[in-house]
Order: sequence, then C-alpha cells, then structure tokens
Amino acid sequence: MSQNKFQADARKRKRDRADKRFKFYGFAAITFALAFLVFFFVDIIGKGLPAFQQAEIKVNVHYSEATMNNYNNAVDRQYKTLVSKTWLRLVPNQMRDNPELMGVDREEWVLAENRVDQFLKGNDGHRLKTKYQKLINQMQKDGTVRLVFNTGFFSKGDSKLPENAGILASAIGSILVLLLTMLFAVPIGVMTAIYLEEFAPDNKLTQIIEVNINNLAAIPSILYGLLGLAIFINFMGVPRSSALVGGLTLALMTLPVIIIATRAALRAVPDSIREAAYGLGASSLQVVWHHVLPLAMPGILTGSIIGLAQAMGETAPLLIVGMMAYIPEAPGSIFEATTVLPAQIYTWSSESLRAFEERTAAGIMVLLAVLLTLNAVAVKFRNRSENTW
Amino acid sequence: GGDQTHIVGSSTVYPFSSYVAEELGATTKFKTPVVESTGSGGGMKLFCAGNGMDTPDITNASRRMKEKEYATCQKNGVKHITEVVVGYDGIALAQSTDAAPMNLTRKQILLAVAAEVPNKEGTALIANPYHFWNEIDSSLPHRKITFYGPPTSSGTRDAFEDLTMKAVAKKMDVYTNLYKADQKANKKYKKYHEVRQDGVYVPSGENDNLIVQKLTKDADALGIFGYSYLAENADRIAAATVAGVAPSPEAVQDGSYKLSRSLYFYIKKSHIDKVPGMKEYINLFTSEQMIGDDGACTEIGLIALPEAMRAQYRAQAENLTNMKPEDLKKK
Amino acid sequence: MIYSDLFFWLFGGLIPLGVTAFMVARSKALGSEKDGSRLHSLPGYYGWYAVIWLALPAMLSGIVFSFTHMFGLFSIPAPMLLGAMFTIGGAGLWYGLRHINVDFRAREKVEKVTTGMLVIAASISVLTTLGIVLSVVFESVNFFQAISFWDFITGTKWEPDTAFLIGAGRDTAGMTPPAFGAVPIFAGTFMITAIAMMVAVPVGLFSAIYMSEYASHSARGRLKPMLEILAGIPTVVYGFFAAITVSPLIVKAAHALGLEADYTNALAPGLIMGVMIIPFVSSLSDDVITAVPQGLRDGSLALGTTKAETIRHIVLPAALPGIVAAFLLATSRAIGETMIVVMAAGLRPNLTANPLEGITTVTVKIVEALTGDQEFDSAFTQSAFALGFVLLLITLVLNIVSSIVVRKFKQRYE
Amino acid sequence: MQSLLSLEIVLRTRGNDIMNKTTVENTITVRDLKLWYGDYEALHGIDLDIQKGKVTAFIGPSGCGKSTFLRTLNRMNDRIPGCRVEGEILLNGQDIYAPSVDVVQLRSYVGMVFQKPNPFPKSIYENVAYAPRIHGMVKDGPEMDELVESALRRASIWDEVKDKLQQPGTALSGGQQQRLCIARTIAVKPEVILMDEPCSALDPIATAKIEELMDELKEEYTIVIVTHNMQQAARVSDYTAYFYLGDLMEFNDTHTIFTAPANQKTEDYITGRFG
Amino acid sequence: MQSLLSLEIVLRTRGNDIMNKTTVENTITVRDLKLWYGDYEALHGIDLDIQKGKVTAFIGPSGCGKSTFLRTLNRMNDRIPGCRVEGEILLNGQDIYAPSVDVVQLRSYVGMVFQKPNPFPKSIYENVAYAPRIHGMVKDGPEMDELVESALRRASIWDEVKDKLQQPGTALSGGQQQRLCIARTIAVKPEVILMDEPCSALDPIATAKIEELMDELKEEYTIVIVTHNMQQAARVSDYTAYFYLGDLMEFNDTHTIFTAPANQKTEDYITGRFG
Ligand SMILES: Nc1ncnc2c1ncn2[C@@H]1O[C@H](COP(=O)(O)OP(=O)(O)OP(=O)(O)O)[C@@H](O)[C@H]1O
Ligand SMILES: Nc1ncnc2c1ncn2[C@@H]1O[C@H](COP(=O)(O)OP(=O)(O)OP(=O)(O)O)[C@@H](O)[C@H]1O
Ligand SMILES: [Mg+2]
Ligand SMILES: [Mg+2]
Ligand SMILES: O=P([O-])([O-])[O-]
Repeated sequence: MSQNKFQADARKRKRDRADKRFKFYGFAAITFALAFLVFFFVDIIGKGLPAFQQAEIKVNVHYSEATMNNYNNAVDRQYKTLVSKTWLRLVPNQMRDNPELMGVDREEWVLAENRVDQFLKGNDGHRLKTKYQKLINQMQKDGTVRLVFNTGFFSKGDSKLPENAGILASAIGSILVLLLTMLFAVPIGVMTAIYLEEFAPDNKLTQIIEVNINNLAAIPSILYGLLGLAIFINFMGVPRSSALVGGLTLALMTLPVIIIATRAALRAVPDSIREAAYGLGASSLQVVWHHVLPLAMPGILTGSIIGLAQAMGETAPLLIVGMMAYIPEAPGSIFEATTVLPAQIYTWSSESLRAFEERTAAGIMVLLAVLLTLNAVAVKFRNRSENTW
Repeated sequence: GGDQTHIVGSSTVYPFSSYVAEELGATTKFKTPVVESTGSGGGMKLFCAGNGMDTPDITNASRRMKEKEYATCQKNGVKHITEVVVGYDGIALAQSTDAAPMNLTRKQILLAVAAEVPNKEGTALIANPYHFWNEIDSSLPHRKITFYGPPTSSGTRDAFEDLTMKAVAKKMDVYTNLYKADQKANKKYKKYHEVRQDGVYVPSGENDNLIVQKLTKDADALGIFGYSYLAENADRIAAATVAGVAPSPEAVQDGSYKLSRSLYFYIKKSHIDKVPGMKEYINLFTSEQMIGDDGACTEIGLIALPEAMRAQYRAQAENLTNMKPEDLKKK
Repeated sequence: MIYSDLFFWLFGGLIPLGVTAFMVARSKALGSEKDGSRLHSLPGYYGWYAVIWLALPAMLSGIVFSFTHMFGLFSIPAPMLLGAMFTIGGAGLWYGLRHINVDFRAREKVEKVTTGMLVIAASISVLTTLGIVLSVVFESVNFFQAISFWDFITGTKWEPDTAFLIGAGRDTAGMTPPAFGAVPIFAGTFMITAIAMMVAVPVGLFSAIYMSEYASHSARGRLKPMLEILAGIPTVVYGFFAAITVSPLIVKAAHALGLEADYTNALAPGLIMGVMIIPFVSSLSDDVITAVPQGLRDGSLALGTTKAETIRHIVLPAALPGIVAAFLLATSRAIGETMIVVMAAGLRPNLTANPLEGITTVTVKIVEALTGDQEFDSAFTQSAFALGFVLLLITLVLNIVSSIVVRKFKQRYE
Repeated sequence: MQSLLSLEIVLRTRGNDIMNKTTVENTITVRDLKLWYGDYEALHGIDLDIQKGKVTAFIGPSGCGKSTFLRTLNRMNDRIPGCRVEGEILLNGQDIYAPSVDVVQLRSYVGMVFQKPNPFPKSIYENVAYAPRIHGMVKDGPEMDELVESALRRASIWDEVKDKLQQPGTALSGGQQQRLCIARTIAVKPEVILMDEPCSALDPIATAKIEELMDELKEEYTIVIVTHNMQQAARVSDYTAYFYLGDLMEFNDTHTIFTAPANQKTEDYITGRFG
Repeated sequence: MQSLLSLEIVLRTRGNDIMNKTTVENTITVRDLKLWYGDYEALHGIDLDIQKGKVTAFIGPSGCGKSTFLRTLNRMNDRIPGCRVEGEILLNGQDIYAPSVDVVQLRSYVGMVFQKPNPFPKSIYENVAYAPRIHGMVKDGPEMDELVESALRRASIWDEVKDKLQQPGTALSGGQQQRLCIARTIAVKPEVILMDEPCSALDPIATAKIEELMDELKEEYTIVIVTHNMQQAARVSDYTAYFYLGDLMEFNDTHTIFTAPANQKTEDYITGRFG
C-alpha cells in the first residue's frame, strides 16, 4: 500500500483539468447569456431614458379674438415653431370653455415642439434651424426653457407629433386584449387540461390530442394570425382591429401554453391525495374540485401568467388582424379599434420623425417592465408550488 | 363605421390621414377616427366589400382607383363614391449625406434597375450587367449600384416603375421594337418595367426608417421612398437630383421634378350621415389648414396641390360628387 | 353589433334567473326529505341540476339561432329571439324541476353535464388545430391548383411580381409568368435557423449543464428565470434591436475584416434569434438533465469518475433524447419566428451560403404577402398560405418527432 | 433462542382465542375473483371469506397481488385504466360490482388507509370533516365538531391534536398523520376498513400505536390489512391469507398459518427463506 | 416451530466458523464518526472496525442511519449539500477524510452497489468497460474484452449475457441488472464493496443468486452490506452491526447478535417486536 494511494497522480490531474474546463464552459455559457441581457437592457434603457423628460418653454400667451380665429396667433410669431402644435390647437377650445380668458395676456409654461426637445437633449438629429437654436440658447440663459418629467407619455395616447405621443391608449388596449385573452383561454385551457389529465381515457385518440396540443404550442404565431383572419374576421364577422379579434386570436395562441402548464401542475399533485379522497367516497369531480385543483392552483397560475405574458408581447398575429393602425384613443368597447403596446412600438419604430426613436425605446422599457413583473409573479408562484409538498 | 370614422388604405397617405384624424379628435368632441395602413390595394378591397357599418368609411390610396376595383364596389352595393386628391407625393432617391452628390437621368435609373437592358450597341437586350454606375455612363462615379426600395406590394414601387422605367422604356426602340415585332408575346416590352432580381435592387420592408438607417451606414446605396421621409431625415440623407432637379415641393408642383404622383382618398357616401365626425374629418382634411401651402400636412412632407385644384377638390368633397366610371379611364 | 348586445342581455337575464332556479330546486329537494329517507345527493346538487336545465337549453338555442343568422339561413329580430330563448330555458327548468325527489341522483347528473363541458372545452382546443390546418390548407389548395406543388418546393426562382400585378388588376399581358420557386426562401429560413441554433445550442446546453449539475439549488432557482427573461422579451423588441444595433455592428465588423456585408444580412437576425431561443434549449435541457435519475450519477461517481466524466459519459447520453427534443422545439421556434426577420432580414429571395448577404425567410414573405397592397385571392396572397402550409408541416414534423422522443425518454426513466 | 420463541407464544394465545368463537359471520365473500391489468392477469381466481369484527391480514412477497386484491374490495381499482375484474365480491350479501352500485356510496362503507400517510393539505379539522360533509352526514357546526372529535378520539389521536385542530394535517409526524387518516376514515362510519401496509413508513413506536388501535377498532369494524412484516401479521391479525404470484396459496387463522402452514411456499416465506 | 428454528441452525454453524479464525485484520477503522445533515445530527459518534475479507451487515429500523453511515465509507455523502462529517475513518490506516485525499481515486478503491439496480443506459459491455477505460486501466481491444469478461464472470452473470454484450444493460431483468452493477464495480478492482440493500428490489431467486455471489466475492473483497431483511443478514454476514436512531447499538459477530443480543433494543428488533 503506497502512502499516496488516494492522492491524485499525473493522469488524475489531467482529468481534473478537463473537469475544471468543462465546468468553465458551463459558466461561460451562462455568463454570455446574462451579459447579453445586460447589454440589451443598457442599450434599450440608454435609448429610451430621454423620453421620460420633455421640454417646455415659457411664452407669452395671447387669449385674443385673433387667437380664436387662428390658434397660431396665441404666441408671438418667433415662438410659433417652438411651441407644440398639439398645445396650440387646443387654445381656442380652452377659450371657449373659459370665456373669462378672453383678452388675457400672460406667461405660461407650454409644451415645446419636438425639435426643441431633441435639441435640448443633445440629439444630433434635432433638425432645429440655426436661428432657433440661437433663440433656445438665449432662452436657456433666461430660464424660459426647461426639461420636466414627461407625464404626457403615460397620460396620452398615440399622436403623430412625438411630443404629444403617449402609451396610455395602447396600454389600456393591451389590458383589454389581455383580459379577453384570459377570459377565453384560461377557463377553456384549464378545463381541457382537467379533462385530459383527470378524465380522458389513455388511448390513441388522447395521445393524438396530446401531440396536437404540444404542436399548437410550437406553431409559429403568425399562423395564428392567419387563423384569426380566416375564422374570426372573415367567417364570424368580428370587427377588424377590435380588441375582441385580438383577444380571441391571442387566446387561441395562449390556449396550448395554459393546457400544457395546467396538465403539468395537475400531474404534480401526488396521486396519494386523489386516492385518499376517492377512498373516502368522493366522486371524481369532487376529488378534482376539492383537492386537486386547489393544490395545482399555483402551477396553473404560473402557466397562465407566462402564457398571458407571451400573448402580451406578441405582435405578428396582430399585424394580420389589423391592429397596426393609428388608434390614439383607448377603446370604449371590445368591438372598437384597439391598439396594444407591442403594436404601438412597431408603429413608432416606423415613424419618420426622429423624436419617435426614443419613444420607441421608452415604450419598449414600459413593455419590458410589465412583462418582467408578470414573469416575476409567475416565478413566485412557481417557487411557492415547489415548496408545497 | 359605428361611432367613429374608420379609414384604411395607403401607407403613403397614412401619415397625413392620421395627422388629420388626430387634429379632429383633439379639437372637436368627435372620437378620433381610426386609420389603418393596409396598402392602397388592401384598402380598396376592404372599402369595396360592402355598405355595412363594419366596412371602412374612407380609403386612402397612393394611386387612382382601378376600374376593376370600381366594378367590385358597384357590385357590392357601394354605388356612390367620391374621389378626392389631397396632394402630391414626391419619390426621392436618397443617399447618405456623406456620399458625394449624385445626379441621374431617368434613363440611367432604368439602366441601373431593369432586368434587361440594351447591349453596348443598343441593338439587343441582355441581362443587366451593370454593377457600378460608371459602367452605365462614364460621367458617373465609380460607385457600386445598390438600391433599397419598396417591395412589389407597395404603391410607391408601382409609382417608381411608372415614373422612371415605363416612362423611359416606352420611348426606347430597343424595347418597343420587340413589342412591335410580336405584340402578344412581347407585350411586356411595350412599357418595360421589370426590376432586376440579382441583389442590386434590395426590396426593403414597409419600415422606411430602417431604409434610412441603412443608407446612413451604406454610403454607396440609394434609397427609394416618399419625400416626407427625406424631409424628416434631411440631416442624415440627401436626395440625388433627377435630371438636375432636386425634389422639392416647388419642383414637384411645377412638374420639373418628374418622380411624383397624386395622393387620393375615396369617400363612401352612404356612411356620411351615420358616422359622427366623418363629414368633419373630410372637411378638415381638405382645408387649407391641413393641405394648404403652409398646412400641417405640408409641414410633414405632403406636397400641396396648386391652389385652384385644392379648391376644386374641396368643392367635390363638400358636395360629395359621385365619381363616374369614365373618370377612371382618363389618366 | 346587435347580436353581441343580445349575448349581454341573455347573460344579464340568465344570472338572476339561475339564482332563483337554484334556490327553488334546492328547497324542493330539502322539502322532499321525509323522516328516515336521506337525499341521495347534497342539496346544492339539486340546485345546480335546475340551473343546468335552465341555462343549457337557453344557450343552446341561442347558439343555434346565431349560427343560422350567421349563415344567413334565417334570422329573427333580436328581442323576439331573446324571448324565445328565455321561453325555451323556462320550459327546460320546468321539466328539470319535476324530477327532483329524495332518490333522484342529482349529483351524478350534474357531474355528467360538467364532464360534458370539460369534453367540449377539450374539443375547442382540438378544433383549433384543425382550424389552423384547414384554414391554411384550404387556401394552399387553391394556390397549388395554379402552381404545381413540385415546382413550388423545388423551384429556385421566386419572382411572383406578375402574379401580384395580375392580382392587383394591373396590365401584365406578355410579361414573364410568375415563378414561385420556394427553395431560396426556405434556404433563407434554414440559414437563419442554423445560425440561431449555432448560438443557442452550445450556450443553452452548457447553461443547462451548469444550472443542473454545478449551480447550487438556490442559484439555479435564480439563474433559470433570469435566462427565461430572454424568451420573454417581445420579438418586436428583438427585431428593433437586431436591425438598429446588431446589423450595423456586423457590417462594420465585416468591413474591418475586408468583407462585404449587407445591412439585411442573415447573421444579425440569426444571432439575435439564437439568443432569444437560448432559454428554450436551456430550460428544457435543464429539466431533462435534472430528470436523469440520481442513481446513474451515483453509480458512475462510485466507480471513481470525475463530475465532468459522469456528465459527459453518463448523464448527457441518458438525457440525450430530451435534449434532442429541446433542440427540435427550439428549431421550430426559430423557423416560425416572424418579427425579428421582418424587421432585420431582407425581402430578396437569395440562394446563398454567405450569411453576410441579404436573404429572406418564409415568415417575412407571409407578412409581405398579407400586409401589402394586394387582392386577397391573387396567387401572390395565396402563396402566403402555401408557405404557411409548408411551414406548418415542418414544425409539425419537428414537434411530433420531439414529442415521440420525449415520450421515449419519459418511459425510460419514470 | 428465547427471543424467537416469544413470537410463538403470542401466536398460540391468539389461536386459542379464535378457536373458542363459534359464530362466524362473513362481511365479505369473494368468489373466483380474477383481475387483469390490460392483458396481464394479476389475480387468478381468489376465493375468500372475510369475517366481521376480525382483522384479516394479507401477506406474501412483493408483487404477488396483495394490494391489487385489497383494492378490489372498495373498487379503488376502477380508477386504473385497463383494469378488468371478473368474479364476485359480496359485501353483506350485496354484489359490489353490480351495475346499480354507486361506487361513491360503496367507498363510504368500505374505507381505506394507505401505505404512505396521505392527509389532505388542509387543517386537521377539515381532514376529518371533509368526508362527512360531502356525504351530507351532518351539518357544519356543533354537530360536525362532535363528529370530528369522536373520530379523532377513536383513532387515539385526540389528545395530541385537540389544541391545534386548525393546523395543517401535513405538519404532524408520520405516525400521527397515519392516525389522522384512520380518523378521517372512521368519520364516515364505514363497516370495513382496508389498510395497505399502514405502518411500513412508520417508526416502531408509531407502529405500536397503530397496532394497538387496530385491536380496539375491530370491535366495531371489520379490518383487512396488507403487511410485509410477518411479525405484525402475527401480532395483530385473526386470520391470515398468504398470496403468491396472484394466487391465494393459503388462508387460515393466523395461528395455524404461522405454526403449521399447509403449504411449503408459505413456510419458506414465513421463515424468511426468501422475500 | 421447526421452520423458525432452522434459522438458528444456520446461525450456529456460521458462528463457529468465525470463532475458529484467529487473525483479525481491519480494513476499515471508524472512530467517533459524527455526521450532520445541516443541523440534524444523523450519526452520533460511531466506532467500528470492519474486517478484511469478511461480510459485515448493517441492520436497524428505517431511518436509523445505515445508508448514511455506509456512504461515509466512500465519501458519497460529499455530494450532499450541507452534509458535514466529524471523526475518523481509516482505510488501511489512511484517513480518507484527509485533505490530500482525492475522493475520485478513493472511490475506485471503495466501490458501491445500490438498492435500485442502476445500470447505465449503454450496452452491457460498455457498462463494465466504462470505468476501467476512464481510469486508463487497460486499452480498448482484447485486453479490455478480457477484463470485461472476467468481471462479468466473477459477478456470475457471464453465461447469461455473453451472447448479448452489445445489448443495453437496462434490458436485463432486475437481478441481472444488479449483478451487472456488481460486475461493473468489480471491474475497477476495488478493495471494499459497499452494498446498500442490494436485494430489496429483487425477487427471491435473484436474491439467492446475489447472496451466493457475495459469499464468493468475500474471498477477495471486503464487503459491507445494508439490509432490511434479518434473515438475509443472518445468512450472508460474518459480522452484524445494529443501528438505532443514529447510534451503533451493538456490533458483534452475526451469531452472537442473533442468538444472544446484549441489548434489549436489538432483541426487540430481531424478534420483530417492531420495525
Ligand atoms: N396499475 C397497474 N398496471 C399494471 N400492472 C400492475 C398495476 N398495479 C400492479 N400491477 C402488477 O400486478 C401485480 C400485483 O401487484 P400488487 O401491487 O398488487 O402487488 P403487492 O403484493 O401489493 O406488492 P407489494 O408488496 O410490492 O406492494 C404486480 O406484478 C404488479 O406489477
Ligand atoms: N440528504 C439528506 N438530507 C437530510 N437528511 C437526510 C438525508 N438523507 C437521510 N437523511 C436523514 O438521516 C436519517 C438517516 O437516514 P438513512 O437514509 O441513513 O437511514 P437508513 O437507515 O438507511 O434508512 P432506510 O432503511 O429507510 O434506508 C434519517 O432521519 C433521514 O431522514
Ligand atoms: Mg402493495
Ligand atoms: Mg437506507
Ligand atoms: O401603401 P401604398 O401607398 O404603398 O400603397
């Protein structure tokens, strides 16, 4: 017995190095993926952050008869191009609502035009004419321009003018579409899963159905767009671009995700619980309703949230059912035209005005924040369900 | 339909149309009309599908309605249609501001993008051999030929072919002789407009911003798109001149810049009393405030019609003049 | 949307009616309980039984009427329809209430109906598949009547311009007939998919190995959701990123190396798509690697092997079917991905092996054909469905293969 | 060897007990019971009478069909797809496989306790109250409280849990969980209680408690127990059935089986020659 | 009672065997071994000598720490997060928990066979050749063939598999799989073989084969076996250790343990009073 029998020899040391290398590959892979994530977020945030500020300028506003006739007269001529049209055009309405304003002449902070905004934020593509640049520089010294938090971004809908564009309408649209998706996909999905997992006989047919459902989960989402177009719009006459058609289309897409997750959750409920309940004389539905479902609930919720989060970020099928449109107002009903956040991002990304670039990125930030929150909630549920038994 | 105006159609008219919609929504009590960019043809298809309130009230187009489309409309009961022209769109050949200025003729453009071009002697057609501009004309720089342009599905592409290729080729004997020799088999040579497919002409998606991005990075390339994009990105891209003329509202209006076309919208009269705000939308769109010389749409890239024509179309819109099928035959 | 209002009224009316029916039936059941005899089922079941007899006929008749209306067979005014439905529902309720007595097995009946509803839900899911397949097949059949299937899948020239022009009603006589050779388009799809897999497979697999074999339980619990964020980022965002950030970087890098690169190169969307599908590979592989029985690891380690040797020689081969399934699933994701390529890849069908050249993909062509200026029944539009059809076939085959493989794997270890 | 012999003494005493009784009442009568899992015949025709108020033990090597047979007695095997039964099982003279039988009702007469304690992840109280509630036995409220208490008392666990009835049943120790499961079964007032290796997951002390409990319960219930532990069978049962490869090899009073098995296989098994 | 007595006869014979031997060589010496799973102390200070060329059996009720202790002997417990060991284990006089010890090397000297047969999902040949190849013991080719054959022969499975060496090991029956696992362990030429209930998943015939095999193997290897089956311990082992709740209650030659246990707990367990 050599003293070194249990110690590493040369060959073993070589094996140890291979061992370390292998572990390093794994580490490197994870690091790469996470590094990309960081790079990605830094890039998007870097692009989108400026959009959360908005330029305002202080000008003399004339509430006069002339303004009433032509809103361009509300400010002095030299400031006309510096002030946002979206503010200007509302002055006559304001005067109509508040007759006492007539004849008033006062200084006010008003929304600046997007070129001013871009110039102030130091964007090279601001396109502000040199003479106005000088003016703005002067105003900066006088303290009559400022950057303030862009509340409009959260309180307004889409606009053709970037300084007025916000995500409210599309966010509401997203919520509405998501609610519809949930309304259709969750009950049907959960019921399907319950049937397949707890009631269906295990025969060829159910196997085919199972394969089918797995397939559905992996079908390119754009094909769901084709389906939505063919079935809901052309066949059933659901209005184009409406929240309903979007919700239904996405529901079809989400359905398999929910089914698969629910089945997994049901399967994870130990059979001993079912046996116990059956042994006490509970009927199959009572077993499911009283015992299995409550226990599977966290898993079902996780799956549903993940499925809905996916639906919320989906764009391609909506492209085909007409949700890429200029829809600046939040829908009043599920039959009205609606836009959703990803669609809004896509439309902004194709706008020609440069100031939309930062809004596109800012929209992405908002969407990501929502999705990450949803995912975090899902992970919480999943962890909870893993701890249950 | 329903309680707000629903507009579909051309992606080219979309920015103006949606601007008007926004203004209407912001300054009146009416709901903001919904504007969907479906492409001119897609819009016609939806518009002509019937008179139901779930069909669009207005369709935009970057070309005129076709007789076939008109017939479909009639067949489906959309009898009374009013046609309105809102302005011109210039088609710009743009390049990076970093590139040396470029002046091209329409014939040179044809030779650069056509699938078949005359050989050196000008006697027969050969597959397009040109990859550098100076191969087409020695006065042009040694610069790689690359076009980023709209795909076949776009009205802009249609116009580009009409205004450059067809316009030149129909006067070039190399092509027309072939047509004359066998009118049936060689009909395509009457007004030749086949675009080469060997990678020199890169069809690019509807997202014109991406083309702008690409142009700023690829100094050799030329991009084909609407004048509004050019106007908006003047710091990054500049237009090539065509026959010495740069695209500008004036040049388009007086006809010296050849690559331009009219933009239209079509009104479904049967909806006008049922849809709140539709009438107001039409009035606003045709107003001076929008499409006049200093109008809001003009500021974002629309090229205004001459004053007289504006008045004419305003009146037409006001009266909801019914379009006659004969009108469509006229060019 | 008068018919949608109808649904509103129907439900609005049914709910209070249902509550009443429930109460009535329940008390009738309780009343029938004489001394000695016990109700067969819990009283609530009798209530539900009545509710079912009320709601089911009413809703069924509503659905039947909606269908006849939709197909234009006949329609009656909405208020009348509403009345008819409530009458039918009332009749049902009356009929149902008559059954209720002590020995009536209400629970069994209610459970039958509930199970029936589960079956219906399951059939909706199944019909969805059928719907997708049918709606795609139907249009493709029209397309393949005009263009031979063989030419479609073997042709190398995709020049549909004239078909598009015909469809748009433009003058095309005498022009080159349209060519629908899908090979270059599929080649583009496969190239991008291949690039994506080259990123996703090594990164995903090694990440999975690290998470399942090396990372502590809590680290794995944190890493996995973080990686899954990659799959949760909307594709439109990836598309934006690929087109605006990555593509120019690649062109710049290529120039630095003296290479020519298009801005619509296949590499940028490929790489980004690869990143996007990393979690598909990593999470699924992680699951199957974790599912490899601990006994195999113990068995190998007890023979005096290192961890890496055990993983490479025992664990990975054992998990292989599952890993392959993960790859196939990721592949089908990549093949069907749309927004990234729509925004970052080109539109030009291009049969090339150079990833720096511009190429196009199936999904891009589908979007192009369905969103541009076109007549709906032109061959050009239908080509979208034909492309979708082949796409569907490919992903179907991939998924079926992968589910078979996974089933095998599970059979072996569960 | 005195330690090994003590077992024999236990057995002998029991045997005498049984012999003294003369009235024999069968609760369950099984005739030519065959069972298939798909194509596999797991039981080859079992004939057996289970006596009222007695403990009957099933023993035999792993996979011989003890559990399978046990589960036919309250039709738990109905749940298994592809499982098919032939033959007759009479419970108090009624065929439990007759089409008119409501399985759900049947199981409230024939309760079951499983190998792994499987309390519901609910409170202790709810664990016991669940079945009486779904069977509509008593109303929630004082009546139910009473029922729960009496069931827990009879399962000899009341004193341990009376102060924490609202705590989850899963938080109890294994042995307590198993007694909770028994209490839950008793709560529906069954006639027969089936137990499938109820102690195999428990420690010795818990096992002793359960065995004691069985002895008390048989006053009121007929008990059938599957066990791997020969000593346990000898200790608790009045009758023992020895199964081997799907056949009932031998069935007799426990004393006889353990002291004078008629069958060589039984003897080999009991003496630990295999298994 | 003759059947129960036969066990005693077996034991007596064995006991005499052991007594006759005088040279005692310890392969493994364990001193005051304590083990914690996190905060839970699973072993409370074990002292034990395992003799070379003998079979030592560990018995005791479930959860008493038999497996835990067994796995400390080749440091398989290193893999369990939160598991901590104190005390000393000497293998041939060398401390196996010394920092200089390479666990991987150690395990090639102390092999292990598990409760559930766990052949690799590879061919039978590869199952056996896997470890020798990694350790670089012989080259692939005739030498390897020879090694594989001799290992399979010694595991008494050669005749059954020699015609299907390329078939997957997982396709064998449970007993064959377990012998394959033994062959695979033997192939690395270990000094000690640890077996954790190697027969508990097997049928009687397969069990008998493995027991036979153990008897042959102890000529060359030191064998430590955990078993639940008292009869098995009595049949195969030379020494028996009785564990109870993390303590080594009693350790002695098998005969003494089974006939005259010093400890009341041991006696209760052996006589089946619990467990
Ligand atoms: N659900 C099933 N499907 C198919 N075969 C089964 C099923 N359940 C049990 N078997 C088979 O039926 C036979 C009897 O099994 P059973 O579980 O009744 O044995 P057992 O005597 O209870 O064994 P153990 O002591 O291990 O619990 C075995 O061969 C088993 O493999
Ligand atoms: N990985 C672990 N983590 C925490 N506790 C453990 C772990 N493994 C075992 N234990 C605990 O340590 C104690 C001893 O377990 P061990 O598995 O050694 O018992 P055993 O005697 O082998 O029992 P069995 O006969 O059931 O195999 C038990 O209380 C067990 O719950
Ligand atoms: Mg059993
Ligand atoms: Mg153990
Ligand atoms: O959308 P178009 O204007 O290109 O038809």
